Amino acid sequence: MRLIAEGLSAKRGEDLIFNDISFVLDASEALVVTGPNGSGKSTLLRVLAGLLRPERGHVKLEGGPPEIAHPSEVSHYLGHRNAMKRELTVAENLSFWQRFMGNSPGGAGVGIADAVEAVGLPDIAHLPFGYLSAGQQRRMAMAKLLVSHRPIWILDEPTAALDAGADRLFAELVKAHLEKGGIVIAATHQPLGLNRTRELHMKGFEHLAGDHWHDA
Amino acid sequence: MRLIAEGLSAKRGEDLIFNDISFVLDASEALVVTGPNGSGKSTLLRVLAGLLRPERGHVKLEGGPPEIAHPSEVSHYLGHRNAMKRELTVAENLSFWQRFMGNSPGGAGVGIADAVEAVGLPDIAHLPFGYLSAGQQRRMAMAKLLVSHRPIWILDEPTAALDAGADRLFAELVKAHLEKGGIVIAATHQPLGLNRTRELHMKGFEHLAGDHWHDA
Amino acid sequence: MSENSLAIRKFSDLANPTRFLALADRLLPWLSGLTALFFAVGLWLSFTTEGDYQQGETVRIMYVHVPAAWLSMMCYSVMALAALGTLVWRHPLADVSSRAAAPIGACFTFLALVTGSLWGKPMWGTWWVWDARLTSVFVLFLMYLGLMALNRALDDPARSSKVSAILVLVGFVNIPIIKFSVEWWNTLHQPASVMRLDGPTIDPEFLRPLIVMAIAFTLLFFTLHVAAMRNEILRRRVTALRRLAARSAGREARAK
Amino acid sequence: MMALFFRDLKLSIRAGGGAMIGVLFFMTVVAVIPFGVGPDLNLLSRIGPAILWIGALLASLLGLDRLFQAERDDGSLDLMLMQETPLLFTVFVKCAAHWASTGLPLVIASPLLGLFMNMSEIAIGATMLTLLVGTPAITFIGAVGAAVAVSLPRGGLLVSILVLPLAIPVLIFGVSAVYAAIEDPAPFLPPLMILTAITLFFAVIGPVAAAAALRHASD
Amino acid sequence: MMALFFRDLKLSIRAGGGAMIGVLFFMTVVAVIPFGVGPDLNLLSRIGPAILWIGALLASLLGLDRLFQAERDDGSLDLMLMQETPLLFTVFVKCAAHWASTGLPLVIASPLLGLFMNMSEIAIGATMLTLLVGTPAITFIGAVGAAVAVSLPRGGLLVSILVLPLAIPVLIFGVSAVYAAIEDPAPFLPPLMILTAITLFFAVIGPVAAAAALRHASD
Ligand code: HEM
Ligand SMILES: Nc1ncnc2c1ncn2[C@@H]1O[C@H](COP(=O)(O)OP(=O)(O)OP(=O)(O)O)[C@@H](O)[C@H]1O
Ligand SMILES: Nc1ncnc2c1ncn2[C@@H]1O[C@H](COP(=O)(O)OP(=O)(O)OP(=O)(O)O)[C@@H](O)[C@H]1O
Ligand SMILES: [Mg+2]
Ligand SMILES: [Mg+2]
Repeated sequence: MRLIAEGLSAKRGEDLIFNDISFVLDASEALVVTGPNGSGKSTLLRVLAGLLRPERGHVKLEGGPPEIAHPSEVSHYLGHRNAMKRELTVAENLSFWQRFMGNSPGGAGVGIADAVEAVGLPDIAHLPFGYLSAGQQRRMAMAKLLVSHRPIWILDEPTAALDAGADRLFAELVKAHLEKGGIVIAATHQPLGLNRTRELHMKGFEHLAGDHWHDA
Repeated sequence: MRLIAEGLSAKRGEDLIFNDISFVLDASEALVVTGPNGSGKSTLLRVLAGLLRPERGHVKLEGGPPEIAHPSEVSHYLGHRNAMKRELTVAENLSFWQRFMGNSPGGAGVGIADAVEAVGLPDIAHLPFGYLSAGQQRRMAMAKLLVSHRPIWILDEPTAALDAGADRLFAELVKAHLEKGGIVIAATHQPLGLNRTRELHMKGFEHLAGDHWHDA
Repeated sequence: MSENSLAIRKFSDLANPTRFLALADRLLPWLSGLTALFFAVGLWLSFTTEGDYQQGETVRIMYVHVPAAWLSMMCYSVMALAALGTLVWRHPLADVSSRAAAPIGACFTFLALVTGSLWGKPMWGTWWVWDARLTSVFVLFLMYLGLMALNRALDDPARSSKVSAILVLVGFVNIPIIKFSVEWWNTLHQPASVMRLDGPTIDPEFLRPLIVMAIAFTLLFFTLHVAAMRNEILRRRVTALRRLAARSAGREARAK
Repeated sequence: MMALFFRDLKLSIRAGGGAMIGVLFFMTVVAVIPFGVGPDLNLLSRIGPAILWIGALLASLLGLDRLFQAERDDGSLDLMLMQETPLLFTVFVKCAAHWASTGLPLVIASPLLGLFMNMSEIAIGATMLTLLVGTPAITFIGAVGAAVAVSLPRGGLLVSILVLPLAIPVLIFGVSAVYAAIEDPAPFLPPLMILTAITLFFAVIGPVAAAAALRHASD
Repeated sequence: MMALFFRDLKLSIRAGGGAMIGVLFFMTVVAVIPFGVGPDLNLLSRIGPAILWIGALLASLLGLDRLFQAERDDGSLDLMLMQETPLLFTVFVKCAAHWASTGLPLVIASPLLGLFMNMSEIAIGATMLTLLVGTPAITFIGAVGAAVAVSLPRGGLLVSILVLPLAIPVLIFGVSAVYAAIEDPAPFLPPLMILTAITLFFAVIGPVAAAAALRHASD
């Protein structure tokens, strides 16, 4: 399975954020996206996740399940926000996402208990999500990645608000996923503690004007 | 001016999060609070900011303006959330907080333009806050600290989502504030690049003490 | 490579609006001239033809009321078409067109409402009745205003265009309701007597000025619409330029 | 999909309490109108069905604007957009859950309120039936408005403005069906059928349009 | 403080049109009514005042529950709690801003709407006056509910039970005052006075209670 991005360029509002980005990721390869604030990392990830239509170029998956229309359908996306409800308990949140997302072909997610165990917070799955501390919330959002199987992980600053221990723990999770032949794309400001990863450094296009309301 | 915390302990829900924390901070001293996720850093800061009533102990300010009831009235609090409205432009947000907060005695905030300049984003103050990237938003939230004068800064993971350059920039801001005789209390997971700061390491109580239902 | 591909694309993109602007500049004088002409003839006709034996002079209201009413519906149809253009062909001008049309449509609808109720006083003895025809037109008016409000709320056109287009299409259900309300519910308002499958059933004495006025109103609509579209395009260019200026200014500031 | 349904129900019970608000507002409407029409009881019973319908229509607007905004604010919407299951279904299920938590209580409360307006048994029955058939349509129409306003700060009023005009046909046929049931000559079934047709129509159009709007609103 | 007022106004305007939206909303609500009760004009003119008041209640309910939740969600509430200026004022100003963006448009638009429902001049005048006096009360009551909603994460239900029952008396006095004005025998002033009293009462109690609730909310 290989993820191919060809000549991607994307707009935010009326400004072109980045232009003509291409890469190929094979199974068990990881891509780390770096760059200064506002350089377009999150934008790129949202394009890969199919949440933002690229101006030009396209993303496609080779050797994946045949019936999918867009790679995003076999991808996990962990954005700046955790996609968990404050009012529901952690367990309720996780089991909802597990049942709602289901598993992509070629794998199965682990149980809630194991997932919570894997992120090192076995004893507080019964608390409402809103009661958790920032880092605990982030960890639980990672548990979401485990409860349902997706070959591709798209992670936007996954280690924000995590302590040192959790950083290592997260690195382990990613390594395990890669060994199982998964693909990981992560935007980050801090080193993720992964070895042998490809890196994409966004310079930040300084918004060259790409909108059609200008005269030449 | 000196900030005094005596025998603070705080509860969240039913659990005692920390117990009997005391410290004294003189003018132009900085306290860095560290500890694993869920160890109670944010809770401590919220107690200092007067947003959470401590279970025992109290916080007081010596040599500050006489008329204030609680140190929080002369403090800035920068929490996990940025306290800016996505729909309003950055400039509107900042000028609102400037006029709403006013200045504490013994100082004056800088103008919007200068503040935005100081965090290195002079050219996008006219954009709606919601259009900014995560790091840009965090930087603008820091500009909020500058537009109105407060001698005490209480910062919860200020450098989350910031790139390397912004980290340095933030360290500069804090140093400048300290030189002006301010007090800074920051909870963080990454080194803030400040020299000669006091450090408070929270171990995290594991929720045993003070839980009435445990002793059989 | 990336640079010139970008350049090419930029050219092809801005081709539409720019060409449109040129076209508009050439078109507008003619359109406005024709409009003036038809209005002159139409008004002259409508005031020279003698009044109806039972309605008297008030029948002349019809020459304003009916075209305005028709235009109010046609304008929404134009917007619906533009919405299709936005969603299906992603044409940059389609959004401009539907945005520009909304206020004009609101004006025509308002005119139809006012003239209608002016006419209603002598005919039905009341300014306003809540019958199906009248109310459905009033709802159309509200929908125009609602769309204008929405367009103002979602200021960033890049994002709002598709969304409001969808709403325009959904709102289109109201047009047939207006058109056939007179058949479906028994109303005070008279049924269609001009736009019928089996030819008009109205005295040519009234038909002639009515037709002329209808053409005049249609021309007026297109004149206003083209002008409004031109203004909208110019407005967007100005905002784009202003944003660029701000950005580049900031960059220089950072450079030094 | 059922997971989504139950989760939304749970949320509406724990956080929103939207059901109660709706019902109470519904009652308020019914409680206030009599002051307008005065003591005249049979007039009251005559306009009763209309009042109930208007109350239901307005009540179901409450909380509608947050239908997708809440999802967007905490990032859940992103994940829903990414799934293989057509967004169409997701929207449909969310509408169903919303109706079950706000529309259904109205239907259940209507007989009681009908008694307040001293309506005849048959009128009450007819009203309840038409409400049961008709209110889903309002939710589906509302979903479009909610999706359009998903990126707005406080959609409340705007959503209602966009939704109400489209909901008028539902109101018309709902009320006329009830009156047809009361006044013998007019047949009850045809308007009820039309009402069902409208609901089915919007049950298709609504989710389609809402899904399209959500796709394009996401950025 | 004015800063807060204008900022909240700006926010409600960003949601589209601001006052225009408000007026538009009430026009829509009024336009819906005749489809229910039918075109009978003097019936309309009789229930007119009640309809306008219900519209006012609905409008305030639509945005009110988010009054403080929005502030809480983005952390602004924390900063407001920390300030030297009494929380009381902050709450009061927020209420004022909310009323200016929902209640005021109705008051301004009410004559127009009255004409649509062909109410008599005196009825229109009375309605306008009572609305002007009464609608602030609804906002203040709602503010308490909104504050409770923030303090109790699962308090949604409590809020609804809290707000509407308190609001109903306001509505009833408002409406009955209008009818007193129309039907000569009944005196107009007493109910109006009571209404004013209620408003003043809640203008004091509301912010106090809300501020208290918010203080406990912060955790
Ligand atoms: C505010 C009140 C009124 C409104 C909103 C209104 C609206 C309309 C509309 C939308 C049409 C176009 C119908 C179509 O194309 O099928 C129309 C046509 C017409 N209206 Fe009115 N109307 C109003 C009052 C009146 C009154 C009082 C009269 C005269 C008694 C009148 C006479 C006509 C006539 C003769 C037509 C042309 C019908 C045809 O030939 O198709 N209207 N009106
Ligand atoms: N609102 C709340 N209600 C109940 N318990 C809470 C609440 N917020 C936090 N807690 C609990 O209090 C403990 C401390 O939380 P706190 O946010 O202070 O940790 P922290 O040190 O800030 O962690 P992090 O580094 O992740 O921010 C956590 O175990 C959390 O479960
Ligand atoms: N919703 C939006 N509308 C318009 N412009 C946006 C929007 N979101 C982001 N932008 C702009 O796009 C640019 C890139 O944003 P993006 O979030 O991709 O940066 P980033 O690399 O993720 O930065 P960070 O490291 O701070 O997360 C920024 O300059 C920002 O101003
Ligand atoms: Mg980012
Ligand atoms: Mg914390």
